[in-house]
Amino acid sequence: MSAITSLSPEQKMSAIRCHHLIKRYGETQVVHAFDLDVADNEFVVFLGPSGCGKSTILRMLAGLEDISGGDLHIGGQRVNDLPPQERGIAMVFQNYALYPHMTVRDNIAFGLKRLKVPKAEIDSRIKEVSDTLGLERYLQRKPTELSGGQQQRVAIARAMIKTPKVFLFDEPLSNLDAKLRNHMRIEIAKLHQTLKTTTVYVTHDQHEAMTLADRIVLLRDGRIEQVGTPQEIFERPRSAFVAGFIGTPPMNLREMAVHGLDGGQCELRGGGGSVRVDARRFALEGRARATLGVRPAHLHLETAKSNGEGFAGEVQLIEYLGNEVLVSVGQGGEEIAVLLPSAAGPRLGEPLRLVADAQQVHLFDVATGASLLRPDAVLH
Amino acid sequence: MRSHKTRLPAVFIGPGLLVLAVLALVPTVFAIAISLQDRELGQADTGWVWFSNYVQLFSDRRFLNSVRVSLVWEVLTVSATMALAVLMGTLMHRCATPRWRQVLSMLFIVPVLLPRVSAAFVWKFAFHPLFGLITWPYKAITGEPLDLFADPVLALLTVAFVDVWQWGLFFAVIVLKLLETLPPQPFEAARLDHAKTWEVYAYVALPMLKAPLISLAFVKMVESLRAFDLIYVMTRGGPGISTETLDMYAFSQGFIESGRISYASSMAVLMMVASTVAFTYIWKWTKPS
Amino acid sequence: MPIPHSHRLAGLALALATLAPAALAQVCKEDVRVLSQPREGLTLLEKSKDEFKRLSGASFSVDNLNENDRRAKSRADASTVGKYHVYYVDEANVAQFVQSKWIVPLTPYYPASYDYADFDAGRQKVATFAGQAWFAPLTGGGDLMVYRKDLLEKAGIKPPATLDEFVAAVKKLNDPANGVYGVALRGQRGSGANVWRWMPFFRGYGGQWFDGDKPVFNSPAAVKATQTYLDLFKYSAPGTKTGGWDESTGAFLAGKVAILVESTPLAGNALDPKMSTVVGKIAYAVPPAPLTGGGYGHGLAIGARANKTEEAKKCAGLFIAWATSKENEQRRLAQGQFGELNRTSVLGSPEFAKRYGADLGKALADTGKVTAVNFWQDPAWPDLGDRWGIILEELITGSRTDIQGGLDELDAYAKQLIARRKK
Amino acid sequence: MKKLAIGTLLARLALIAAGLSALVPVLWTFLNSFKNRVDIVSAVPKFFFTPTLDNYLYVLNREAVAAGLVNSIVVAGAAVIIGAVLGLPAAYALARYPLRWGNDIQFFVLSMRFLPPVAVAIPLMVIWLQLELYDSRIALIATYTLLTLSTVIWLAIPAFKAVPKEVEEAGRVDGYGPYAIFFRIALPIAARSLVGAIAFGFVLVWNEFLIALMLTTSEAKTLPIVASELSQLGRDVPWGILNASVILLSLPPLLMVGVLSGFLNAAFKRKREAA
Repeated sequence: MSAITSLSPEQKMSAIRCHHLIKRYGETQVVHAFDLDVADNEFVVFLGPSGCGKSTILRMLAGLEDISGGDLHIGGQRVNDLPPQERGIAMVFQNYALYPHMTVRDNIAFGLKRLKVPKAEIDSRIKEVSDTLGLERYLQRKPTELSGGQQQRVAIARAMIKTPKVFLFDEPLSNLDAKLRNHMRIEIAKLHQTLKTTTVYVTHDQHEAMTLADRIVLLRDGRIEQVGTPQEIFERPRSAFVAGFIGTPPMNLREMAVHGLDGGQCELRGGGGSVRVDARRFALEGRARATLGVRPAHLHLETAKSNGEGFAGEVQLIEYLGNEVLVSVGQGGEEIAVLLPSAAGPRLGEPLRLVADAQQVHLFDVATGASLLRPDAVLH
Repeated sequence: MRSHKTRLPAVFIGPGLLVLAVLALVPTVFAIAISLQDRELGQADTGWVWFSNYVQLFSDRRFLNSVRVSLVWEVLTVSATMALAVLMGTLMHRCATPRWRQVLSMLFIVPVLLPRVSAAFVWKFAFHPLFGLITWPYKAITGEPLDLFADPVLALLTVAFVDVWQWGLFFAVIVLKLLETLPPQPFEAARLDHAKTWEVYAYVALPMLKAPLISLAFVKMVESLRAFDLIYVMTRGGPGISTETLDMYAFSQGFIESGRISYASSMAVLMMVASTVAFTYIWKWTKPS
Repeated sequence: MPIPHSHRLAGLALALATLAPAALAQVCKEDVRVLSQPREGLTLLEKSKDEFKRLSGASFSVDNLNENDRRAKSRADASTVGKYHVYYVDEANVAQFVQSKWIVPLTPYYPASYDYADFDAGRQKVATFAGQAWFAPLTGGGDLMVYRKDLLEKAGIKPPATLDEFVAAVKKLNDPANGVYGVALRGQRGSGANVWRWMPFFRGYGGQWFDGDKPVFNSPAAVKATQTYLDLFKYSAPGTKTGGWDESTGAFLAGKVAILVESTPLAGNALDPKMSTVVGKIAYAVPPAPLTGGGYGHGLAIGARANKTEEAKKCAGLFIAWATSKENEQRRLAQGQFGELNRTSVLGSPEFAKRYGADLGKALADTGKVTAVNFWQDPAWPDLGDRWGIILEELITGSRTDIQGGLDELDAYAKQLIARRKK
Repeated sequence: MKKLAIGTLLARLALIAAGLSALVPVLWTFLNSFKNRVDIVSAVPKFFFTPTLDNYLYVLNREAVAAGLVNSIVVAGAAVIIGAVLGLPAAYALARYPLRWGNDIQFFVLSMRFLPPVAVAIPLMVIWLQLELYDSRIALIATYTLLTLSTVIWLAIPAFKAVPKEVEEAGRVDGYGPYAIFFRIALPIAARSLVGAIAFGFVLVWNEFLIALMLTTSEAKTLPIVASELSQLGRDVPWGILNASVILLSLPPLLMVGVLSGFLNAAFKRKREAA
């Protein structure tokens, strides 16, 4: 965030500040005191399961939803009561929202015409934008004659041409097939590198979020669960929810009993398994139980030196992923997933014993789900 | 959803709603007022007679008959229309290629678009005892002309036939389109369960379309109120009063036989109240949301 | 209304172009609108539109409706906006139109040169109400019994002179297997349809409609008349149960009926080879006793509301006079429109005798003696007659069987009518 | 397998019969409209005859028919235009803006259709008489506006709902106000369905009979009234002329078969995609 100091004052005008934003529909409150600062040039991704309020907040930024409470500033100006066109934003919608009755050219020019931009300038800007996005050949076509990817490019062109202070993307890639989605994602990333326009991007796809975002805002039920760089979110999830939401295959979460051991160690036991952790890393004082979180990649097969700890069970299910296999190991109804090299070749029904990498485990409060990791704990 | 309070809804809905309300409510109020008077066409002096018209109605044999005929007409045309629509729609869905569906759909819309006056005339002529295309084979075989309009029961059935012809075929197209909106999986699943074709439709497809089919029946109930044009052109309520529906009798009383518009209006008011209450109830009942 | 307007201009242009009858051409300011029922004579008139235009300065247009509808529509129009300058009225509704002031007396606006007195006396009588003439007749007359000479001879039957003989003859001549029916009656509802043919039975058996304000038609005579009428329907040609004049006479003209009693124009039609397949096989006589002849007369009257000014009334009067003029009747005679001849000068002309022979003349003269006013001469007659028409239609088509019950119902209805009038 | 084939065959025969039933009476009327009276009034139906245009010439030259045609065009046209001008914006607002009384207004609009025409026509007759507008085109246009307006609103609501909301929002982000969005985005996008809705309104009014019968006597008579008057002529029914006028009357609605069948397809395609 210190990077912004090198930018010119004009560009600095495009920071977003949300202070205690609230959205209510009648009696039900769907966004609870949302606080966020988005720096100039930053690419922020709102991530969360459906219904978490991410699109609502985006639409509040755009001016498409009323703001029920709090303040919204864009570029230093309070914009709560400004209509969309006066907020200096441009938006790309999930289903492109192209004007079906207009040609691609007219779609792109529609906003500029409203601003009474001279025709010559409109033409030159269309040329510029369509060059950038490779749309020259399609300018005279109707949107229905284009493929999904091309339509999405038109939608981006329509947003770009207005040279907005802020780009808003509302799940722009979710209507595309997997291959095209990858391709467009990379294009959006490149575009941001070139234009450096402040961007807020909404998605439910963690892969998009991780790859595109400078910072991720993880939302749940209208509240911020965690804000941070992708790495922070992945490595230091602030809650069991974040930990479970981020990362594929998902983290194993299991409630266990806490037993203090000598030498600053703790042992967590439960469901026929146990793991030893460094008690100094976690705020475990006075706790009898905690939720253990361990990613499948951070489990390995028992070796000679792993003094009795670990999870025993039989192989219940094997999912082949290529280089690796995801193996469900279970005992007494509880299962734990582990990524193993394909070469290890586990077989169904085979008894295994898994040991967690003690440096990589997470512990959460059983009731609140809050992480018990001490802030100063070092990660590997 | 709109961030800025716009007056658009008021500006857009206001005038239309105002016009509708004036055009609907003023006549309604007038209809009630007139029904409480003793207005006759061409007679300047009118006075209030309050409910005497209504009292008279219930001892008027023709009024009671017309209520009966109207009810028979509703039940007959609605059920026959729905039966024809479901049958033809299903047959098209099952047995016709897409191209034939297209052709038949076009053809089946023709009758409903015909002005009812035209439809009535076209069939009246087709059923003409001497020159009719339909009655001709009967005449050629038996040597006797077939006069459908002379028999009280046949006359009603014949007029109802024309109504069902107009609406049943049109609804068949809608049933077809509805069937086409259904996902194919249940059909395939039922077939894998060794269901016969008709069973697939009777137990799988049509139950899935229950809601739209009820809506269709509702539309037909409302439209069946407009029997007047057909009856006016084809039978004038005859023979006797066997096809005299409420609107036909009200019109007769107001215009053909006597100019008793107050008396006619009292019938119209009863009809309006009955249909509004009945349809509102049915509507709310079929659309619980 | 762009059409009359353009015609007006056309009429004006024509008047200017011809200039000669300029004095007369000013009579009409706008086209004369006529509400009528189909009459061959009026259709023929349309061919002479130019003649009327020269005469009056305007044209005319005729809206035609069948008899029942014409009555309903003319009453609806006259009682509301009154847009028609000329109404077609008949014996049954002239009283209603006069009393409601929907028409004005004809004589002041009927140019003397057209000679109203030339019309048949019987028809003048029908056109007169409350001492004044209201319409100029287009058609009228009484009843004739028309029969197939050939069929009666073959069966060895004398032309029936009494109703009993008539019924017997009908039964005997009925031979559906060979496509011949005994009789043709009218079943279609309407005071001028089934009721019209039923009334001679009713009045013949001595029935009366009213005694002062008291309905008295609910009598044994009415029951007997109805019973006889229904019995005869068993031998009536197909299609007549819901048919009127057209179906009934049509069946006769097509050779499917042996004998019937109908309005006098049938005689002329039966002689017209364009319409009739039985030319040369028929004869006429007076209706069998005690049937009375149904005296009737239809004609054109001046609408009160549409003709607001004296000038307009004069224009309408001129149209009526022209339409019923001697010249136009002669044209009708030349076309064989027997039923639409009303002037003594035409009926007595050598051309008429030459065309229709002496038989018909004699039969018409004889039947004149039994012609009577069968209906109730009252403004409420159409209302009452139509009500009875419906009940009669029900009886004929079998949807009700109780004659006395039907008459009782009519009686109750008549009392309501009287009560409403007194109010 | 064989049984199934017979069943299919029978079903197809039934469909063909139904299809013919829709067409043949109309075609027969069409044929008859080119016949001389002798060819119509024949004991055995005639398929081959010498065609004549006399019936059409007569009908088109007949003042009543020409006047009826003009009246029908003016009255139906004006009522449809008024219905569309007032109805389309109202439908749009009802479709797009959540209103407290929205559902009640929609039901009120629908309930217009529950009113029996007689119940509307009798009082209106009295009203127009008192206003001295009885038997005028204006009175008929005003009355028919009730029909067209409610029909257009009712059918246009789903058409506007089918316009993707995001497209309108894109318009807002592009800087357009609510009115501009209606005229420049919603209206053109929904145009195809709206044409269908308007066409329905037109057919409804063009075919309307009872109200016209009661509210006109001569000057404002519409074509259905003129045609029915011709059809009721008892004496020497001019069958050929009558057939010709029925065809003339039916032609405009039949020309809309294509439009309306397209409207149906669009309406149900939406449903299918939504499902």
